[in-house]
Amino acid sequence: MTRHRGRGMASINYPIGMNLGGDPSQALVHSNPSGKFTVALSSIDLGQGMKSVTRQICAETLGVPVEDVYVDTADSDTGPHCMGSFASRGTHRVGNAVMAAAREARGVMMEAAAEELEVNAADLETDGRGNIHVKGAPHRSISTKDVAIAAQFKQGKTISGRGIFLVPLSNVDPETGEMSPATCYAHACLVAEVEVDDETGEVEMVRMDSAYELGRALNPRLVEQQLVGGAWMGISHALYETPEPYYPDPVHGPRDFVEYLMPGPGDICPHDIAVLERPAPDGPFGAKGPGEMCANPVLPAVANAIFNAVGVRIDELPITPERVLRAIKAQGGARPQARR
Amino acid sequence: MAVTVKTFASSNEAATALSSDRTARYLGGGTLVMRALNEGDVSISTVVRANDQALTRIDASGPRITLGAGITFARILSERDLAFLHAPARSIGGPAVRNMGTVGGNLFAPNPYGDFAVALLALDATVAVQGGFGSRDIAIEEFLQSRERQSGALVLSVSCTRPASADAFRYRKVARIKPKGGSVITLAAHLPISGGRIAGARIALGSMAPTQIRAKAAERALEGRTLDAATIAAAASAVTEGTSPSNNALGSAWYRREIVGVHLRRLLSGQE
Amino acid sequence: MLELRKDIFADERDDNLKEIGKGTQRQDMLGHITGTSSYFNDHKLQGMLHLKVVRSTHAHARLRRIDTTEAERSVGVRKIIRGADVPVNLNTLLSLINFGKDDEPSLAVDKVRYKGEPILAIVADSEREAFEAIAKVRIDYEPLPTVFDVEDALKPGAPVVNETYPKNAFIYHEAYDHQRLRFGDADAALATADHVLEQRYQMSPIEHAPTETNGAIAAPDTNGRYVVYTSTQALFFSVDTCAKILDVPSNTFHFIGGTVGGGFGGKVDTLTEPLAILGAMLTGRPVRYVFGREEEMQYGPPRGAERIYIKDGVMRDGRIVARKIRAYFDSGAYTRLSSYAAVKCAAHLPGPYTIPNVYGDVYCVFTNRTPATAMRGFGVTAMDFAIECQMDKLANLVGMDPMEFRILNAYRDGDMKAHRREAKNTALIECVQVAAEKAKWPIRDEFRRASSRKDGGGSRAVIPPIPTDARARPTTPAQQRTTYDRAPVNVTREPPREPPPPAPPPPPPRPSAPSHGATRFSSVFGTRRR
Amino acid sequence: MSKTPLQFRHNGRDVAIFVDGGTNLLVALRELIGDMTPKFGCGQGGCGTCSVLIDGELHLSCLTLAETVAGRSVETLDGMKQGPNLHPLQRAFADAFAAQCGYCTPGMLMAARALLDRNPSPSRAEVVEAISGNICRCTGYESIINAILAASGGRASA
Repeated sequence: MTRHRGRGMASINYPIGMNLGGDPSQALVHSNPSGKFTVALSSIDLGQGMKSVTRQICAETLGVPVEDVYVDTADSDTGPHCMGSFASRGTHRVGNAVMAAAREARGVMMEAAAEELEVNAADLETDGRGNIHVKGAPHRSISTKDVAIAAQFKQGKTISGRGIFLVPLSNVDPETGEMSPATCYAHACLVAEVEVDDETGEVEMVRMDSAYELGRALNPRLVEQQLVGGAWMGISHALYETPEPYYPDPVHGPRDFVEYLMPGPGDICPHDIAVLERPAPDGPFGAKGPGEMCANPVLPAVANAIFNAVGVRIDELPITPERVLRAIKAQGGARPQARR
Repeated sequence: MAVTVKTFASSNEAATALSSDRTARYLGGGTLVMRALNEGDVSISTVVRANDQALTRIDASGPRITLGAGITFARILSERDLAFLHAPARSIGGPAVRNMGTVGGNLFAPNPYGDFAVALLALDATVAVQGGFGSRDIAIEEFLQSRERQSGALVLSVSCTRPASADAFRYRKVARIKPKGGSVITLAAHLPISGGRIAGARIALGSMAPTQIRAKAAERALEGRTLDAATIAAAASAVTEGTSPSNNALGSAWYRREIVGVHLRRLLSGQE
Repeated sequence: MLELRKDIFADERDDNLKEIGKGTQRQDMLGHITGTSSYFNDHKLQGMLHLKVVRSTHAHARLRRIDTTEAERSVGVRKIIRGADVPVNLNTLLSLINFGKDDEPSLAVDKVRYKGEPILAIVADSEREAFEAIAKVRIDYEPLPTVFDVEDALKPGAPVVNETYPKNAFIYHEAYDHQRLRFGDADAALATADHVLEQRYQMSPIEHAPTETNGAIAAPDTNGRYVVYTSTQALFFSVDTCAKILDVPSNTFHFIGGTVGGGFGGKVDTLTEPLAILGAMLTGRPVRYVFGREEEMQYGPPRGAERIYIKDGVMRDGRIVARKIRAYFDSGAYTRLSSYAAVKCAAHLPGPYTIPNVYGDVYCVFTNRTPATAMRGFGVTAMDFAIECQMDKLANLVGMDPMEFRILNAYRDGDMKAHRREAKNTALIECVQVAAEKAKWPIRDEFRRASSRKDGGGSRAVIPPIPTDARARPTTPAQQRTTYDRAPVNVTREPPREPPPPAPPPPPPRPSAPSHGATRFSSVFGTRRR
Repeated sequence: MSKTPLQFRHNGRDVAIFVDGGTNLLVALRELIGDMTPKFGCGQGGCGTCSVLIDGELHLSCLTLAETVAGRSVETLDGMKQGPNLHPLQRAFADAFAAQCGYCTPGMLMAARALLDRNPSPSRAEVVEAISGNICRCTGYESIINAILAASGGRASA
């Protein structure tokens, strides 16, 4: 028997946003005369879906279809200030700024609609399909397009809004470390199953099961992209990656994608994910941020699964076949633990 | 100064151009030379090419096969007559690299590349080389050992004898990444059987020395024996003799020594 | 496969929304699948020049002489930029938020502090011509002693990597060479714990490896402005950093980006923009500076290495009563963002668990390697690895199921966290329960019934006092190391003598082997490999 | 500096350019023809973002000496749409959310097309093999594999 299976788990939480120096982001939202909205940001889409998620947040807040919103980012001449796309802050901070801007724009839009329908703005609601109507009387309705035309050419109103979301600077107590590092936390627990070859130290991922709590999955498809990709990166961090394979000795650094090890399309394993949503009181529609934390539970879960499989603890990353093999040899062979 | 590209109709002319210019490199599939240019290797200022048909010819009709140096791995994979070389050919790069990389170029590929040459070494291949003063055949082992000195020469073709049976030639590339990864170690074994016993055993290893090498102690352990568990164990325990693996980004010398016997045993006993 | 567990926390959500919660197609998908999404490098400018940097071949050396005579004459060379040409050739990224001292030149002047540090920037008509000129630069180095290990770097007499921080550690609050976290009395609790487990963890650096490498194209624009196409992850961070380094008002620049081929934290450092703009300023032509892959891998900033020591006290019933952590962030030669990671890391302690006594010291250390930066999970990923491996070991030690052990110790609403803020909106327990269910990992009923919303607060909401001497305690790294680094007599399960605490006062006397038969062991050295 | 004239078919259209000696096809396509769909990822042959089809075969444009495509046909993602309509692979990638940062997408689509053009109904293992030279760091691979399988299924049923 040279191959041994084992399971391990880990649970984590993750802070959303950064606390140093204050953490602001701004957004501007405005309508053109056809009732189509532009969101101007200087935030970055690295693939995480910044453009898409802020688009949905804006549409929901305005009460218009998502097709009527386009997010333009990032241009320092037109996009207002944003700290940047890092620290899991995008959805939460930028999303909140977009919400604030969209709320202000919606206020003007409803006022303009009220003037056209000759009712009180408080009595109006949006149908999410591009129309504004009197609550309880859907036939007394006006399209956002007509509202935009009226606002622009008749009423002289700008259907626009400004938004900022700022988490103010948190002082850090030098002695105790007392601070407000973040406003909310995402959570996760992940179970990894591995197969370890006790003659070569090779570790193969068999499967993963996980639960991630993200506040609100604003777009489940985007969340899935992040969680699947992030967990893959977790495997990669756990078992493969480093630009300094002999750290702290800085030798034999990889120079290309053959030498820099990352699992390929033949190394992926089934990953069954459950998403939990406990809305953050200060999140846009309760959202936190899935982007960073998704990788974190994988590393220890894999290490713990290796212990379960062959009885060795590898406390150094990455957990290379060499480290596993050395440990197995040091303990005189694999010692499989109780199957889980 | 830009790079000068010289394209010749015959390999003869190309070889002459190559041998007379120290800054010249021969462009095969591009995976080595173009990469060097992209990365700013200014020691290359002339790129030599040849459109010679002979470089892309395959002669696989008889027991002795010859592959033009310009034959790509994809081409090998498309030839049914070359089935015994499909495993090493498939282990190179991804599909695009296999469409580009050539048999000749692989002979010059440094660690962790050069897996096809490991297979050719186990097959006792002969390398036909065109120098400035004519062509000659060199045993692949000698070619690989003197590779540094061959850079001014043009490889024309590689030939070897077809293994007597599919079972007689085995190949394994140990990589961290699937399905395409750099070699931690590469093993090829040619075990011709004569009268039920191994005759002319060849074990070749990649990434176990600065160039591809033969594991001669393991060959001796196999020679004249039947391929049973005891013989395999003897070969596996002898396989590190004479090797001098290095540390690199894909694994350490220690690790390579530890696993090469395991993998040789698995290869010879038909294990996964 | 992704499943939404709408049944959990349903009472806290309004699910009656129109756009939120829908799997709407990405706004950028059509651009991606047609190849029309526009990345920084997808701008073709007339007369564009190419910038390449000359990088140090030494990890630590004085620059005695930089001779560019031959390189200046090389074909196609438009400009060779030296450190002296950079208007403000000293910066630290977080100076924009008043955190840390300027410690890093754009181009090294007197000294190089890591292999690959930029010394010159060469602007030429083509990349090839820039490479040819690089080959003609002559640099006379005087090699200096190097330090690559974080703990070695903190030892007295270690080579000084970065003169801004002569002790090779970032200075916090102008007082300490580390960020502290103090909550309760960890030493006292360790003294009464049934088991004490002390371990060492190490994470090597990690490269972001985005498929698109870092880069920027800068071009003179009308009215004295410059347009900059950039791969930055933080547009205004980059704008303001460039304004500072180039000493011009920030509205000199029109930065355009926002569509980036992967970042993962590796595109915050604004490494290419200042030199590309300076090249454009000095030549009046568009200039592109894009990292090659080897540059990206070896000289682009990685996620820094971390070394972590954890010492936990746990009771036989599974309650963790104390957690002491000492962590070192390997910042490389300059600060970049590691100083912040250490603070974030301190706040993260002791992980998502309610532990009444927590003690943390987190160091940001300078070594002669490529400066580190942020990466996905910054400040937390390695610590979570250490904590969760430790949790698995603790569960093993007390004979508990690891899932149940997590639930037992999980933080809950109303608990006081070690950074002295109340835990709210917690959901760790539910994640563990659901993961167990999905993985068909049996846990007992009482743990299946546990809730983040129940049984928190109360006595768990109290901020426990810290030992009165803690504020005055002179905790130097040298003294602390004695706590953890003493090689055990026997690396395996001998009950070792308890190491002394980091500082006075002396701990209460303790039996050499616990009378209840529990084990104490340290594998700090036993886990050292290779 | 002397330049070499070069003519080839680019997405079905004849193009003529002048290249410097040593110019690779990726630079020629992007900087001389203005086709930005193939991307620079490494210049080493390791990432596949610059993948193109040369006479229908998958090649890495960064490792292809530009003048070697004289008289040949080069296809990039820019030519994949069929008139105004998306190619079935493009539709499948969108449906599967098989793009995040999008940088590997052009190369992935070319690798997928090279596969399906020869093997209209590949197995999962064949799909994995076909994209093995392309790196998706986001990743990506599962949905990309699913997209390619879906596109092939779509073809089979069409």
